Formats: sequence, structure tokens, C-alpha cells
Amino acid sequence: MDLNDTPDQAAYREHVRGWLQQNRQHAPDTRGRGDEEAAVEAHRGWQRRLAEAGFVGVTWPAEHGGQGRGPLEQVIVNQEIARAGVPGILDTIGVGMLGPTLIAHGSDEQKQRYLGPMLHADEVWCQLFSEPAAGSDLAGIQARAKREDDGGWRISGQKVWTTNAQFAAYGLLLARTDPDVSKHRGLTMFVVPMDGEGVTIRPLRQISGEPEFNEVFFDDVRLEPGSEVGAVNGGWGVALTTLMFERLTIGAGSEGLGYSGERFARAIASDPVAAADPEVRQRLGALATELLALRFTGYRLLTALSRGQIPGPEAGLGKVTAVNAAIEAGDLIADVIGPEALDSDSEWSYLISFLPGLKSAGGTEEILRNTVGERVLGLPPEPRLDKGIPFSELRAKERQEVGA
Amino acid sequence: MDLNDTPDQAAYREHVRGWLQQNRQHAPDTRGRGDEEAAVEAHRGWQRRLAEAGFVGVTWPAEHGGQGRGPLEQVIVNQEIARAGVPGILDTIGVGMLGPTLIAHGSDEQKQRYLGPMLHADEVWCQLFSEPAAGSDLAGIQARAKREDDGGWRISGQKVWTTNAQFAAYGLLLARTDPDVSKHRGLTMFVVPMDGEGVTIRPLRQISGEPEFNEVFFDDVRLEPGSEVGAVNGGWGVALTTLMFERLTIGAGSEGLGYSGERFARAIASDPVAAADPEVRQRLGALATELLALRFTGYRLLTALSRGQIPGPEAGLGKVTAVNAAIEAGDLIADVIGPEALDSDSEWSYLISFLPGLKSAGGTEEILRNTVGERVLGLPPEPRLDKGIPFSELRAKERQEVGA
Amino acid sequence: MNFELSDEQVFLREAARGALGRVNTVAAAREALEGGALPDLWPTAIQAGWTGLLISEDHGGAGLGALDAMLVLAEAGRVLAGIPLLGHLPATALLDRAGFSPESLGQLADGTIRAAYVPARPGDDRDPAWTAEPASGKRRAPAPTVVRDGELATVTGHVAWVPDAPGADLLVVVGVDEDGTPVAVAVGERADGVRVEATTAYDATRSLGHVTFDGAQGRALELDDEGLRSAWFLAQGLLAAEGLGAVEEALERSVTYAKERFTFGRAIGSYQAVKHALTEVLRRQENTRSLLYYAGWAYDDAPGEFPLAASALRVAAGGALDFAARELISVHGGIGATWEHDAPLWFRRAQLSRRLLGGTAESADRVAGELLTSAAGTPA
Amino acid sequence: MNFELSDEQVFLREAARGALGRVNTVAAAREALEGGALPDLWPTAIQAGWTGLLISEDHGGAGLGALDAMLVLAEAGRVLAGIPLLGHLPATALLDRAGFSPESLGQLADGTIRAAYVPARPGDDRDPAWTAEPASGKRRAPAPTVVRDGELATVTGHVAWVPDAPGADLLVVVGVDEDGTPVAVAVGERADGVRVEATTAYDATRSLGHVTFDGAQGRALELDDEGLRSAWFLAQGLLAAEGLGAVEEALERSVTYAKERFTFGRAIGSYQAVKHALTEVLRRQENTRSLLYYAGWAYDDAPGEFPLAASALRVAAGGALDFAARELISVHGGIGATWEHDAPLWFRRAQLSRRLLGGTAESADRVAGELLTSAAGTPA
Repeated sequence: MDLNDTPDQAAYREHVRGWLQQNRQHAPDTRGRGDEEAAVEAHRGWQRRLAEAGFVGVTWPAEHGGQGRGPLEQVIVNQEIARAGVPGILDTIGVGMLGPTLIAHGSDEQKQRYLGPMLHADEVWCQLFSEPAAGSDLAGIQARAKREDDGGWRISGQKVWTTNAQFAAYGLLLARTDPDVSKHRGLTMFVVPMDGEGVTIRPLRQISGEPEFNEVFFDDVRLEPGSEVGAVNGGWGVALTTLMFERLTIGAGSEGLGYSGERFARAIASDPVAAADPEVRQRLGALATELLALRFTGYRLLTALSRGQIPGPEAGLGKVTAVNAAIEAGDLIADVIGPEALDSDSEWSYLISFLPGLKSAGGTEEILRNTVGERVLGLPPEPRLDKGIPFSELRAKERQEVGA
Repeated sequence: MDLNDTPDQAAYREHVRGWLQQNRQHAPDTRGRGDEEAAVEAHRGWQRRLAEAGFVGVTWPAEHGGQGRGPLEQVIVNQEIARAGVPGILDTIGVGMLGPTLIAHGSDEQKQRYLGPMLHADEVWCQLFSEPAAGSDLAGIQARAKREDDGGWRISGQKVWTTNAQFAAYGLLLARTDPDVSKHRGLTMFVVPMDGEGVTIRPLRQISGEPEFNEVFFDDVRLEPGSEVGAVNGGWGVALTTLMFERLTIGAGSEGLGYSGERFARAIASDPVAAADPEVRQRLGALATELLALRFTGYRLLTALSRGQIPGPEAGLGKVTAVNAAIEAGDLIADVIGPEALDSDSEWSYLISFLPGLKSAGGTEEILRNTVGERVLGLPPEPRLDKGIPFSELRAKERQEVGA
Repeated sequence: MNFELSDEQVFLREAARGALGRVNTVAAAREALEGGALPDLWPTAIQAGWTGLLISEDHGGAGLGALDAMLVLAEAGRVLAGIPLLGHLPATALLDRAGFSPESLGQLADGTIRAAYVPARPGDDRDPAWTAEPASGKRRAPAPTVVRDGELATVTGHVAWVPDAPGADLLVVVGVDEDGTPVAVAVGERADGVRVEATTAYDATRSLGHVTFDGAQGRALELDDEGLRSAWFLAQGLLAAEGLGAVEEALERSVTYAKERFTFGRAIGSYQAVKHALTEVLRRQENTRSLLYYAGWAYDDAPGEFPLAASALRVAAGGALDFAARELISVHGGIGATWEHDAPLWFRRAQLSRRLLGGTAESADRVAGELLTSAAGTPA
Repeated sequence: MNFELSDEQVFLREAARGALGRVNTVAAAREALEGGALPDLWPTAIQAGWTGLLISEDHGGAGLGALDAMLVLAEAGRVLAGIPLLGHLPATALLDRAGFSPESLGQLADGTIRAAYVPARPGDDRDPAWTAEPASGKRRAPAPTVVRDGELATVTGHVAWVPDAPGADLLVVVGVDEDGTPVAVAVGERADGVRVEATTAYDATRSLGHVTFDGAQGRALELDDEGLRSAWFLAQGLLAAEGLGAVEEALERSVTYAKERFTFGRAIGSYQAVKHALTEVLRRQENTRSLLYYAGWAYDDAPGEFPLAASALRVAAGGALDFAARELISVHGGIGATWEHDAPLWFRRAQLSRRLLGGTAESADRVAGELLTSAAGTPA
């Protein structure tokens, strides 16, 4: 067991730290909630500066503008950014998940055109997979793409839970191109310009009232020929690549949510009566144990990544641990502080409101447990009633059952 | 809301109480653990005495030796017996569940022959439904009954979780009489003499080491013609009657398990440090709340029964509440007392050992929640892969899947 | 034994449901979060006779019991209605019991005067001191001090997060005299030295006030210890009753959606994870209902058990509503956690309610305390 | 960063699994409940070199770390083996750290002498006093008192439920001097005034002793406060490690059965209720493993964090094993709760283990205490 840097890593850390010290005055202040547009522009400039220094896409291959380094170097960059108290990059979704998907499945032209501006935040990206009726069952996507005579496409449908859509230049969109085959087989992935005619973006407010996500509506939106990523009707495989990178992001960045025993202990420590109360301590100890486990599971995961191993679906259990421990923490702190903790000015009110939404973001706990049970423990799957049935028939059957 | 007796009920209570006062010196001492056979004989005599006084089968129709009274009068008898600190009847399963099943489905001859000796404990009964591979899925019964030329039967198979088998005179046995129809349709209910040739009874010890149940093996056991209860191949309907009476017994007698907040509070109160500890109090308060709810849910149930209503499967949730609260209590008390609570002499050691078995006795929590979800909340059932398939094919399919 | 609602009680409940069904209180709950005005349901309460529920018939009230009051509040809770009965009813119970002026009782009964109970928590087996709600933190505040001069009383102190205090005409505050003996005092809202700072937190349907008495004068009520204690537990029971109604509605909505929403070719309600969670809501709901009946019965027939019963009820209701509200969101998936959806309104109700009036954790502690006190007198 | 086992550690673990696989320890665990003798695994421990694991190479030991020791105990826990290492290892760590006589260390390393650690719990942020395990009840007992006279020390006091005390040759007891300062003393088992009452509870594989010192004389060990504290937390970590191994085996057995057992035409492992519960076992198991690595790392590289790490590990392992053992029974249905089945042996192990050495609840309190102490020095 060794949590120290190798000499190479230590040198790299020194380099990053030095650069941040010299450049931190350019970092935007993300705490204020003023003009969103100006804040995005400032954040964009900061990512650009980081990219120029080589701190964006650290693990991307050099031929695509990355640094060709390992995941531990990416972690070093993240750690030093956190240590310096400056914001990270603006487009974590593009750089972390969508760019790698394009690298894996995109055409040479697409890589040429999109990857550079993505790294520099000249063009921010968003992920257009989930739909109101295709969340847990992602392959149930209904957004339609119809081929035009010239090889272009027309897109209609609705996407939801889209982060950054309001200022994204492009989106990676999963749509149904053939409803007459079974549901995983008739999907295709596309690059979609977010300023296209017929694209409507609506903010979606969460419990707290904050617009964390967007809904995006596509009304007969025209895509040029060559917008598809990977093969036509091969979209499910492309989507799985994205989801694997999503898992890596979530797994390795489990502390990115800002939930730690230390943080919650500070809130309790400020109330000496609570800090001496056995019941409060028992609850704090239990949830802090979960969060400590999460931290060191993250180090195990990083070690595996640095050895070139791909973490399995069990990495997703980290989110379960994080969210449930944070719910316990919010509960405990509200029990200690009382109604004041729920006041809209309180950080705890925000935390408490944020968690129910986070619980289903990126897949519900139930779906994750199914996947882990089947793919990691090898338990048999549930009977599937939708296997091999053409998508169009499946929908008709559902409508009939609900009507009945 | 009224927890008081009506004048009639008060008079009946007075009558029961008076009788018990005069007769309590005949009650056996059940606390000692000496000679089991002698203890059973003493207990048998006590039930006979109670029966002669009219306190057994209170709700049975008068024509079958009962009192034709309502469920509240049965409760009054139970309460007064508990108050007097004397044991209840020996054959709660026969009188509570199997006798009522015979009354509902048995032939006149059967009623004539069996009900009287059952009430008087001259013949104790046991229930032979569950099998090693037919617990949750009771209709998966494999014990076979084959018809003889004279209309008699030959029984082979194994039953399990059989209370009182070691001193029972008769059992009510569910067996498969036609394996070539779907699994609910080929079952028949039988009366089986427990001293028949080929019947082997083996005690089954629980975690604590106590033999709470038995296994019963049938090796080509001969039954006389007319041993079937209800129609041949109509056994599932007969079994449902028994299970309904079981539900009544469990629902109305939820406190019969002896779990109460008061009892657990006494254990805590004897340790003043624990009694003042906020964490201990929080846990005690939470579990005592569950047990109080159980008590008053029982009164609601009794009220419904006394109005002639049949409680639904939700009554079974009382067992879930009781068992889980008792598990919490055992945990708490062992945390307070420490390893000594687990010493084999401790009542808590017995409680802690008893609960895991109780959790699945009479149906697992999972099966109950399925039933309640479907029949009370109206949620759709899970897909059933065993519907309409002949039992024999089903078994072959299972063997194949496990082999694969 | 008859442990069910009477026909009159069923009628009272149905009438309440009908009366409250005429206003879209759920929509109002969301609008109020963004500053919208809540519908004024006090006229509804007056018309239905709820204002005089706990005032004896001699004084113009309905002379009903705690159970009836809880049934009405359950219906209010079902639709997240903000009716200031949680403050008014315990206050009127104290005033009626103390034989307050008949004229005032009449006006309280007909709703011309609205009262609010400014609560103090009775001491327990660990600490006999009566305490008040603090503005923040785990340490409870001292109950206001009362200096008596015959019928007159001067009150000084601070009680935070008082339900329905803003806009009440009469405050019925429980404090302690120099010996620590509890005293209830009726203080007019306009009396010198009274300040009510209106506030709210998280659940905009819940009107709260931080109440300060700075030598405010009022009339001491002649009440025994048990009377004063019962007001605290009555308030616990009423708050819990609101929770039960909210659970019922949350369960209905969850079940409806679980039948309609399909995933992987099946209605989500057919999956065990959903089905078992919803039966857990049902289990908690029915346990809460049983304890509500228990508390209602004990208030009249076994007052010595009322603290235990009401506290257990509060524990069960608080847990049930938290569980049901989270499940309501969870069944709906991501959309259930958005501002436009109704589910978060139940979540807000659940989170605030279980922190009011000492919080459900205090009630669990009280259940233990009551049982431990009894147990200490019983051989093990 | 490299947060995984080294090749040597993997080898150590595999070798342990191999060595312990030669005896049917699970069957022995059941037989011991009815008075059967447990297999003597001390020779196995000697042969494998586990007796000298925490003794430096200079003194004839293996000079390995806490992580290695925990890996061995995890393998013992997996098969419910009763090897008296839980007592021996913390004792030898103290003796080695104190530079005890080389000759004795050599004999301890080669297993000729077996030691047992008679623990005292270090004080915390709420109460600085060192305390001992009481025979019964929530109030902790005072740690034994030690009167020093140079190297000689006289010990008086009582410590209950001491793992592996019966049959140990040398007791390493932690007590306090007249100032409350902790002192460790090595006392021969045959010294005057030493009494070890062998006992056991619920899990027959766990040898326990109530140890009484009545003016017993021994040799005081020169150790600083941190050294004395670390023994307590090392014992916590070792006990937790046993738990992790038991969880792993319980999960494997549960999964195997869930694939084989059919109900309603499907393997029970295909039902969400079973599948989700077993993934919960996995989640807890992996969390425990991560904390085991953390504790192992902290013991050597961040001793200031070791109390936090070992306590968190204990909390996670205790909860995981209780959950896994109940699930092992539950997956098997009624048969899983019978005497003849192996599942109850895991249940017994779980129930006793989490009440030893202060209990897991004490560890959770300690996690909180460590974090609160750090937090008090950090701005919020």
C-alpha cells in the first residue's frame, strides 16, 4: 500500500502546482451567483488556459490533442486544482465522456473537426441520451431519426436531464432509426448542432429550485450527411462506450460530490451539545465510515485504472454509498440544527434538496443493483418480456396493458 | 374507540376468570424443562379440562362441540388465561386451523370422528404442508399420493417445519395426486394417522439447539379409503382455507410471541447507564413504537373480526413488524449487556437465536410483501414462468437450468 | 371492544375531505414557495366547525375529542393545506380546560378569535425542567419565565418556530414560575412586549413564528400539571395526524404511477424493489393509523398513557412520511425530483414536519422515557 | 499511488487459505457447540510463521505489518477457525515495540510462548480515562491499576471477555498508574495473583477469558502513549479482518444457493429482493476491504490516522458480517435457521464478534470522536 507519488508523478505534481500558483489569478470565482452567461464565458476562458497548459484531456492520446498520460496524472491535476481552490474545467462531460466516445467510434473527419475545440472549451458538448420514457431502460428511446434522400437526417423527439445544454455547441444524440427491430438494434448515435432550427432548450428546475438540467426538444431538426457516429443502427454499442466512460468518471471522482465525513463533522462540532451526544456520534460515525470507505475504494479503483484495468459495474456502488451517506448526513444535521437547517440560505437545505434527484441521476440504485447482481455476482437475470420483440410492437403492448 | 367489554363480554370475562381461579391449581408448570412426555401429558389434561369448561374452540359452531361465540370472546379467554399465568391449550394448531378446515371441507364422518377428540386433546394434530422444496412456493409440493385399487392411497415424500408431530395422533397432509396438470391443480388434502407404518418423525433443531419443529418422512404409507379431505385434486382450495385461519391466528395473536416494549424496557432499565444514554433511548423508543403499533393494530383487527370481516393479507404485515422490532430489541440489549447477553443461559440469547428462523416461518417477508403489494395495493404481478405448465415438466425444466 | 372510527367520525372525515377538495392546495403549496399567497382556509375551518372542535358545547364549541381533531388534521395534511389549527386547537384545549372567559371561548369557537399555542416541552425522567424550542441547535432553550400576581402574569422569554403564531390574536404560552412550576398564560397578540416574527422554512404551507415576550402581561390559566403536559402531546398528535394524511395521499399517487409506468416491458410496480417499498409505506401507514387511534382513545380514556401514545404516534408518522415522500419521488424517477412535480412538496412537508416541536427524535426519546419510568417500578 | 496488495501479500493470503483448508474448521465450529474439542491450529500458525508476524526480523520474527496480519486473520475468519492470534499478535506488537527480552521475543516468534493481549480502551475526546471491558452492562470498567517500581510493576484489576486469554503463557495487560497514565505490563500466566477464568459465549470457536490480577507482578514495558493506543486499535483491526473473511465466504455460499434454488419456476437469485440484498453484501464487503487497506496503510505510514482507520474498519466489518450472516440464513429459507445448517455458525460469529472489545458501537463513537476532534481545529 502506497499513497505516495512515484518520482515521475511527484515531478508532474510539482509542475502542475507551480503552474497553478502562477495562473490562479486568472481563475474565475464560481461562488457568486450573478450573470450566468458571463460566468460561463469566464469559466470557458479558464478551461482554455488549462488546455493550453496541457491539463485538459490528460489521458487522451496525443494525436487528438491530449497528453497521453495515465489516470493517476489526471487525478494529480484534479487534486492540485482542488488544493489551489480554483474551479476545474467547464466541460467535464465532453472531455470525460463524449470526446473519448468520438475517439473510439467517430470518423476521422469528426475527430479532426470536434476534438480540439472541445478541449479548449470553444465548443461545449452535451449528452442527449435520456428521455422521459427511457431512463432506467435507456434502450427504450423514442426520439426518431429519419433518413433524407441526400443521406442527411431529420430528428424529432425529446431529451431530458441534459446538463450544459443551454450553452452547448454540440450534443451527442441517441435516436431510433429502425423501430421494426428489437429495441437495442435500431438505434444510431449522432452529432447534433445545438443551434439548429427546431432545437428548443428548456431549463428543468430541481427540488431546490435550481435549474441543474435541461429538457431539449427536437422538432424535425435537419442533420447533414455524415452526422452519425459509428454505424447506422449501431448506436447501442456507441452508447455503451459513453456509459463506460461515465462510470469511470463517477467511480474515480466519487469525492467530487463534496461529501466527506470531515465536512459533516465540522457542522456537528460547532454545536458542543450535539458533539457530545452519543446518538449524534453514533450516526456521524456510521456515515463517516461509509464515506471513508468510499475514499479508499476510489484509491483501489485508481490503482486498477493505472494498471490498465477497466472497472466493472460494481464501481457504480460508490454512488450508492455516497448518496445514502449524504442523505444520512443531511438528516443528522437537520436533526441537530432543527428547522433552521432547512432555511433556503442554509447549505444543508441545498444538500437535502439535491439528493433525491441525485439518487436516480445516472441510473437508479435498483437498476445498478440488478446489473451488479447479474454481471458481478453472476446471479440469473429477471425474465425479460421485451427481448427480441420489435420496438413498435412493444410500445403498442404497453399502451394496451395500461388501458386495460 | 372503546377498549372496554360490553356488559355481556364483562359477564363472560367474569365467568372465565372465576373458573380459572378455581381450577388454576390443575394447570401444569410449563417453565421447567424436564421430561417432555410427562409435560405433554400434563398439558393434554389441562386442555381437556379447559374443553370441558367450554373454553376450547370458543368460536367453533356448537354442533361441532364449540361454543358458537365471537372472536372477542376467544380473546377474552386468551387474555384471562394469560392474566392467570397458566398455559393455554396444547393443540393451538389443530383447534385454531385444522379443525376449522375440517369443519369447512371435511365429510360428515370426518367431523364426527375427529373434532371431539381434537378439542379435548385426546388426539393432537399437526399440519403437513411445507416441504424442503415447497416453502415460499407451497404449490410446488412433491409428496406423492397414489390411489390403490380399493380407493385407499399410498403416500411417499417428506414434510418439514412440522410442529407437534412428535406427539400428534393425526396430520393434515397435502400431497400431489396428479403431476400432469399445472401445479395448483393436482393436489389433494388427506387425514394421516401419525402412527402409520412408514411414518418417520425426526426433530429439527433450530439455531438455539431447541427442536422447535420436526421433519416427517412418509415411505409408502397406506391410507384407508375416505382419507381425503374435500375433492380429489381439490387440495389447493382446502389448503387456502387452512392458511386463512393461520392468518387469523397470527394476526390476532401478534402479542403471543411475547415481544413488547415493556419487556424490553425492563431489560434496559436495569442498567442505569444505558437507561440514560440517548442512543439507547432512541433505539428503544423506535422499536417500542413499532410494538405499540402492533398491539393497537391487533385491536383494529379484532374489531373487524367481531364484525364478521375477514382480514386481508395485510394482516400478515404484523409478523414483519413483530419480528423486525424484536431483532432490533435483541440487538440493542446485546449491545447494552455485551457478550453476556449471548450466554446460553440468557433469555436474550434464546430470543436472538429464535428470530432468524421465525423470519421465514409461515412465509418469508418477501412473499408476504409480494402478496400485499398485489392483492391490497393492486400492483401488477411479476411475470410467472410456471403458469399452466404441467408440474412434471416444470421440475424437469428446473433440473435442466441448474445443470446448465 | 370497538377499536374503529364511529359513524360520526367517518362522516367528519369525509366532510373534511370534501371541504378541502374545493381548493387546489397542492398547487398553492408550490406557488407559495415562490412568494404566492396561500389560500385563506380559516373561513373553511369556521364553516366546518373545526375552530371550536375542542371547546366544550357549553362554550359554543363542538365538544369533540382529540381523535376527531386528528382526523380533521389528517385531511388537511393529505392535501398539504395550511390551516392554522395546529396552533389553535391545543391553545383552545388549554383555555377550555382552564375555564377561560365564556365570551372569549365563544369567539374562539366561532373563529372570531384565533389562538396559537406557544409550546413548552414537559420535563422527563432524565431532566425535569420544562424547555422551549431553540432557534437553532441541539441544546433546548429555557421555557419563558412567568411571574404571577394572582390572575395576572408577566411573561419573559423566547420560543422559536411556533406553528401558526403569525396573525394569531391570542397566544397561549406555557412557561415556568420561579420554582420551575409550569404555568400557562393567555397573552393578547397586541399586548406590550409581544413580538412575533413571521418565518417559514422549506415548506411554505407551514406558517411559523419566532415569539418573544419581553415582560408581556397576560392572564394565568388555572391548570394542573397534567393539563399543561397534555397540550404538548396534543400538539404532537395533531402534527402526526397531518403526516398520516400526507402518507395516504403519497401512497395513492405512488401506486397509481407504478401501475402506469413501464420499463423493460413491464409496469414498474411489478418489480419487487418497487412493490416491497410500497408495501413498506402501507405497513408504516397502518401502524401510524393504529397509533392515532390509540392516542385518540388515551386522550379521553387513559390520560396517563397519552404522553406515550402521542409520542409513539409522532415517531411512527414522522418516519412514515419521510419514507413515503422519498418513495414518491423515487417511484417517479428523475422527474419526481423536479420543481414542477408535486412529489417534492410532500418531501418538503416531511422534512420540516419532523423537525418541529422538538422533532421526532425527541418523541422517540420520550417513548423510551415513559417505558423506562414504568419499567423501573416493575420487577424484571 | 499503489493501493493494492503486493504480490507477497497475495501469496501470504493464498498460503493461509491453503494451510487452513486442510482442517474442516466449519464442522468443528458446530461440534464445539456441543462440547467437541476444537482442532489445535497453533502448530499450523507456527509452521506458517504467523506467530512471529509482528515481531521484527532481528528478534526472529517476520517483521511484517498490520496489513499482513489482517490478511491472515481474514483467512481464519473465512472458515471460522479458532486460532489464538487475536490475543497473540497485539501482545507481540507491544512487546516487540518495547524491546522486550530478545530471548522471549524469539520464543514468542517461534510460538514456544503464546501471549495474550489484555486490552484497555484509550480515552477519547469525551473522557480521557482508559477503561476495561466490564463483565456486563453499558458502563465500562476501570482499567487495572499498576504500581511501578522501576521495571517491576504490580497489577490489580479485572478485565472481562479477553480473547485468547485461556492457555496463554504471557499476558500483556494495559492498565493505568496512580496518575491515570497508561502502562503495559507483561505478566506470566503462572505469576501469583493471576486468574484466568476460561469462558465462551455463543460462538464456540472464540476462546475468551475473564482475567483477574490481584497484586500480580510483572515487567513494565517502556512504551509511549501512541504505542499503547495502537495495540487497542490493532486488535480492532484484526477482529474486523476476521469479519471480512467471514463475509466473503458467506457471500459465496449465498450466491451459490441463490443460483440453485428455484421457486415459482425461477432461481431465487433472479428476484430483486434476493439480488439486491446480495449486492448489498458485496457493497459492504468491498467497503470493508477498502478500509482494511486503509488501516493497514495507516498503521505504518500515518499512525495518527490509525485510530480512525481501524475504528471505521471495525464498524464496516461488524455491520457487513451481521448483514451477510442474516442474509445467508434468509437466502436459505427455513433450513438456513436449523442447527444442522452451516449458516447459523456465521450468525453466531457475527453476533459475538460485534460485542467484543468494546463493541462496534464504541468504534462508531470513536470514528465520530476522531473526526470531531480534527474538526474542532478546522474552520467550518
